[in-house]
Amino acid sequence: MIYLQIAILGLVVAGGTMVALSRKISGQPIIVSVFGLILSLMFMVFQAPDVALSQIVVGAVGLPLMILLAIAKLRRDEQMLRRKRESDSGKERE
Amino acid sequence: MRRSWRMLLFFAGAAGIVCLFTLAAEPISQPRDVRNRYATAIISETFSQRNITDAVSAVNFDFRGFDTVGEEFILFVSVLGSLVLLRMVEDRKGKVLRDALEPWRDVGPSDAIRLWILAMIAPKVTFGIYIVTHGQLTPGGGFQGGVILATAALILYLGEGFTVFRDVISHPATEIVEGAGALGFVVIGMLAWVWGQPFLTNVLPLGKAHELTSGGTMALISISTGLEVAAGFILLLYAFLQENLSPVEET
Amino acid sequence: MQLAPLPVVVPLAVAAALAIIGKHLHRRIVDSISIATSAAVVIISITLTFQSANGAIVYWFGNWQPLAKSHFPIGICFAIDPIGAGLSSLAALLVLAAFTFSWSYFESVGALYHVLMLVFLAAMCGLALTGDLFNMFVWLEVMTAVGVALCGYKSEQSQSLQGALNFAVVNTIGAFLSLMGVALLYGATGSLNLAEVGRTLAAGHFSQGFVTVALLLVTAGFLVKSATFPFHFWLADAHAVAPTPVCILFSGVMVELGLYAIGRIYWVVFAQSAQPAPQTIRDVFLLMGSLTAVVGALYCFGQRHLKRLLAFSTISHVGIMLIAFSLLNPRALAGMALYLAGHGLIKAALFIGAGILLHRFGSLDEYDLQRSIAKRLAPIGVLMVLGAWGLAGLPPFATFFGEMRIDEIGSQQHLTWLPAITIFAEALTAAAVLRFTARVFFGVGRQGKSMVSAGAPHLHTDAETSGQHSRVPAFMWVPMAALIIGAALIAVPLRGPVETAAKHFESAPLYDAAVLRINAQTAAPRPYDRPFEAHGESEWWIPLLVALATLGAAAASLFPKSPRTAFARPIGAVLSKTVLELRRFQSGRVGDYVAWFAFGIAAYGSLLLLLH
Amino acid sequence: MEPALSYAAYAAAIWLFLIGLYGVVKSRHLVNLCLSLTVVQSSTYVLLTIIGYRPGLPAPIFTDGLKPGSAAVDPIVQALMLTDVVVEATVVALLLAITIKVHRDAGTADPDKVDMMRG
Repeated sequence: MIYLQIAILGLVVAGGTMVALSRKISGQPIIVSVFGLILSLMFMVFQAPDVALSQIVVGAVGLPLMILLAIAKLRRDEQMLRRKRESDSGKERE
Repeated sequence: MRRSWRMLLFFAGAAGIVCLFTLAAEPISQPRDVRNRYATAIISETFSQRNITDAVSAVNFDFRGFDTVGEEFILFVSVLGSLVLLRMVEDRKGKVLRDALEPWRDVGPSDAIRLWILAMIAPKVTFGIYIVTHGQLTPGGGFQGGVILATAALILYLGEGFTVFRDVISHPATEIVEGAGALGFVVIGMLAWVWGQPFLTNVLPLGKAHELTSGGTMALISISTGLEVAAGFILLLYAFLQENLSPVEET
Repeated sequence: MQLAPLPVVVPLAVAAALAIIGKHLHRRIVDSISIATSAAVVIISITLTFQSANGAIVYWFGNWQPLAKSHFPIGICFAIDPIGAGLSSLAALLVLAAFTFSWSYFESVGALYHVLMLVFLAAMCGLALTGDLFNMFVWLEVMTAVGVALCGYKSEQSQSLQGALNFAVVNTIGAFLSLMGVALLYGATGSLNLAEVGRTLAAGHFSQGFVTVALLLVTAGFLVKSATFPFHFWLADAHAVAPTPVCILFSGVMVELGLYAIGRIYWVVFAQSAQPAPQTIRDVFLLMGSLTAVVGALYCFGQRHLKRLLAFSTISHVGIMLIAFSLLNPRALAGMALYLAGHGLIKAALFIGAGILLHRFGSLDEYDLQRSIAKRLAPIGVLMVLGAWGLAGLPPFATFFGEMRIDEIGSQQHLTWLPAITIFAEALTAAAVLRFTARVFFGVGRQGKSMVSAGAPHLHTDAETSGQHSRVPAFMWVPMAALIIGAALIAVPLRGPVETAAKHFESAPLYDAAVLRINAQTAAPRPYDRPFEAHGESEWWIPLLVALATLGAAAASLFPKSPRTAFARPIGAVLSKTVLELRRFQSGRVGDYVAWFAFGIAAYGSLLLLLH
Repeated sequence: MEPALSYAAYAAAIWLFLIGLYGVVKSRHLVNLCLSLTVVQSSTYVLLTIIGYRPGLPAPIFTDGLKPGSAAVDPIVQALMLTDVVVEATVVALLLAITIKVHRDAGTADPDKVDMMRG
């Protein structure tokens, strides 16, 4: 049991480090949901099934979904801005 | 401030924080017996006084129910704040909107897939309701069950797209449910006043252990929390989805 | 039925109800309900203040009394003493003022604004009244969430929400560190009740290192909330985006609640164990307070945007109050309470003044407004001058009586340099307000920029009301005048009671006895030594010097070229240089702020551990 | 072995707190920043979990097989975390909403480029 617990703590550390250090935005939702899954595993092996359930529904589903939607929105805004900038510079040239 | 300076400042601080935590390891390195007091007291009171089996739910909805009131209102205001920011307050009716994220945009889901997805909704809702109502018996309760209920709405979106999602989950109604969930908790707390007891006192019959009706007001609080959480997450989903709509370009 | 839970329960219930039906009600009905609710909370809180003067009121939620045999608390309680209840009265009063002010304000809002403000009120009262460590953390988090939501309120018009984001991130990180401190204390003592944790710590022979670090960690979130140097950066940014009524609450009472929580936690949980040594606490918090007061004042003087100017003045005054706390003396604490009450009322009035300017002229910029014709608002200008007078800690305002007590105890503890700090902070902040008022409301002073304001951000503030307004509605100026008058009137009647209340506040045995129903004698396992107690001489010359310095600084910045202000020119040059250097640190970048946070925690932690 | 687990978890908590802070300090995108904040928060979970954990004891749910009132893992810290997990998700949602808004107004989501508040 204890080896399993230490191994999962290691996974938590690795997962958290990945989330904090990853720079690529598009991969974020997946990393976050994996991290959420690891956290809920941790709660499971430390005898906290209530928290594990809470973490799995929020961390592995709810939160990544909102991140996904937010990123999609940011990307669309980005495109819109770029298009606007291009049309602005096009006008200036004229 | 230059970034290199910032990092220097941060690393100095981080090194200091590591030292501080090392010095504060006493509860970890030499745990004392006093640390068990609260847990022991709660575990024995849970049964002698409340007839329920999940001690965590007992702490959440009874012993420390007042904390949960506060936590629930954090959720409440965060959801309201997000709605304000994402301009959900405004009425956007009348505009023809196109879902930019439309799942199955090009092909359209086959009927088999749609059926399959929709068939998942009923069990999901049942499961959510089960988790909400069995909080005092098994792991679960309003918080977890509420999120599960909200994911049922997500499945609806995946299967049928935003328009159906919007029609089924009417935004004003969901907002009312959210407010009702928050109000419900407070009102159940006030119920104790009728019996001349302090706020949040568990005044209803406690029922028998291992039964759904055990725990008195706990089940009611769990349900109202479940409503609040489910409605809150659905509203967030709604708001973030709506951000990804764009007016149909006229051609 | 007891009144104790009502300051939290009533606003929460009304807020939730308004969230449901508010949309269908007329705006004026929603306004009236909100005003009535906050007025009710004012009355309840004041009643509680009087009731608790005879002994702390303890209210156990869910009727979970401490266990009969061991007196071990298993529920959450409100432990209400006059200081806590007084602070909750102040919070409710300012919410009432904010609601009254927004009667003719925010013309296009639904009920959401009212809902958020009422939850804010409940959270502030909860923090002021609670006797539970984790419950404190919960209300701290509610305050952050609702504060951020309110910052984003005018998001339709505001140009940048960067301020709200900085606010959220820095405060949340602080709260997490507090939570870690709570977790460690819980692991060590097995309780979350303030009184029980304090008793166990005092009896338990815990290592000095652990107790010291636990103190720092638990208070970290509150140090951030109270905008102590170097955790203060977020405050000015948040004020710049927050609507005026929200600024009233941020500056008038939210920041001060952070200080209150630090005081409460220190006196109930840590003072009895005498670890860290009171001397160490005094030195470190004195340093914190002095740095905060000086830095805040410098930034304040160098602003041209009124809300930002007032925000930095709040930081500076928080420093003075932190100095008062650090003296660890009931009389100084009484001074702090008076100062806090006076400052809260005056700062709220000044923010209403800012709101009036914004309502009339759509700007808060000193030089933009100078060109317009704010002169017609002379009565408001007079109120602003009175407010500056109060900020300077001059009679008859409550700040004066507070300041006198602080300086008196300071001189008794042979801190001869302390008046220099308070005079500097008060004179500079008051002079900044005076300078702004003279230039904008009375058209005094040279056109064009003064030296110190060089490089100050020229922020565009969006109008909070729509349309042209040719007059100031009574809903705006009446609360402003009432707050200023109140800040003067409360001083004399409060002087006596607040001293008794402060003595009780600093007595952990009394608190423990009330909460845990134990005998006061057995409550203190160790003799409780109250450090540094006696009465000293009044320092009557300090207010005089503050007044002179205020007038001098304001005149020198208004008429930089006049020969009569030549005396101030070298000082002015040094000041502007310092302000210019300091500006680099207020970068508006959240990464910098978090780096400062880490550094500040580490620095104060090492000081607490190394100074003996 | 028992202390080893506690120390490991404590070290993990400190590491997560600091790496999360590092992520916030270093971040060049507001979404990264919000997510680093969740890492900081997970450090409090690890700490609370280990503080409430009692090796060898079962979870505090006394359905079948477990005698009511017998010793179990600390239920209080679990209750504190349970609500926090759900609630903080909505706080992150609020931050993401602000991110969207900041990005729309400032045209960038790099926290170091949106600095209208200097001085």
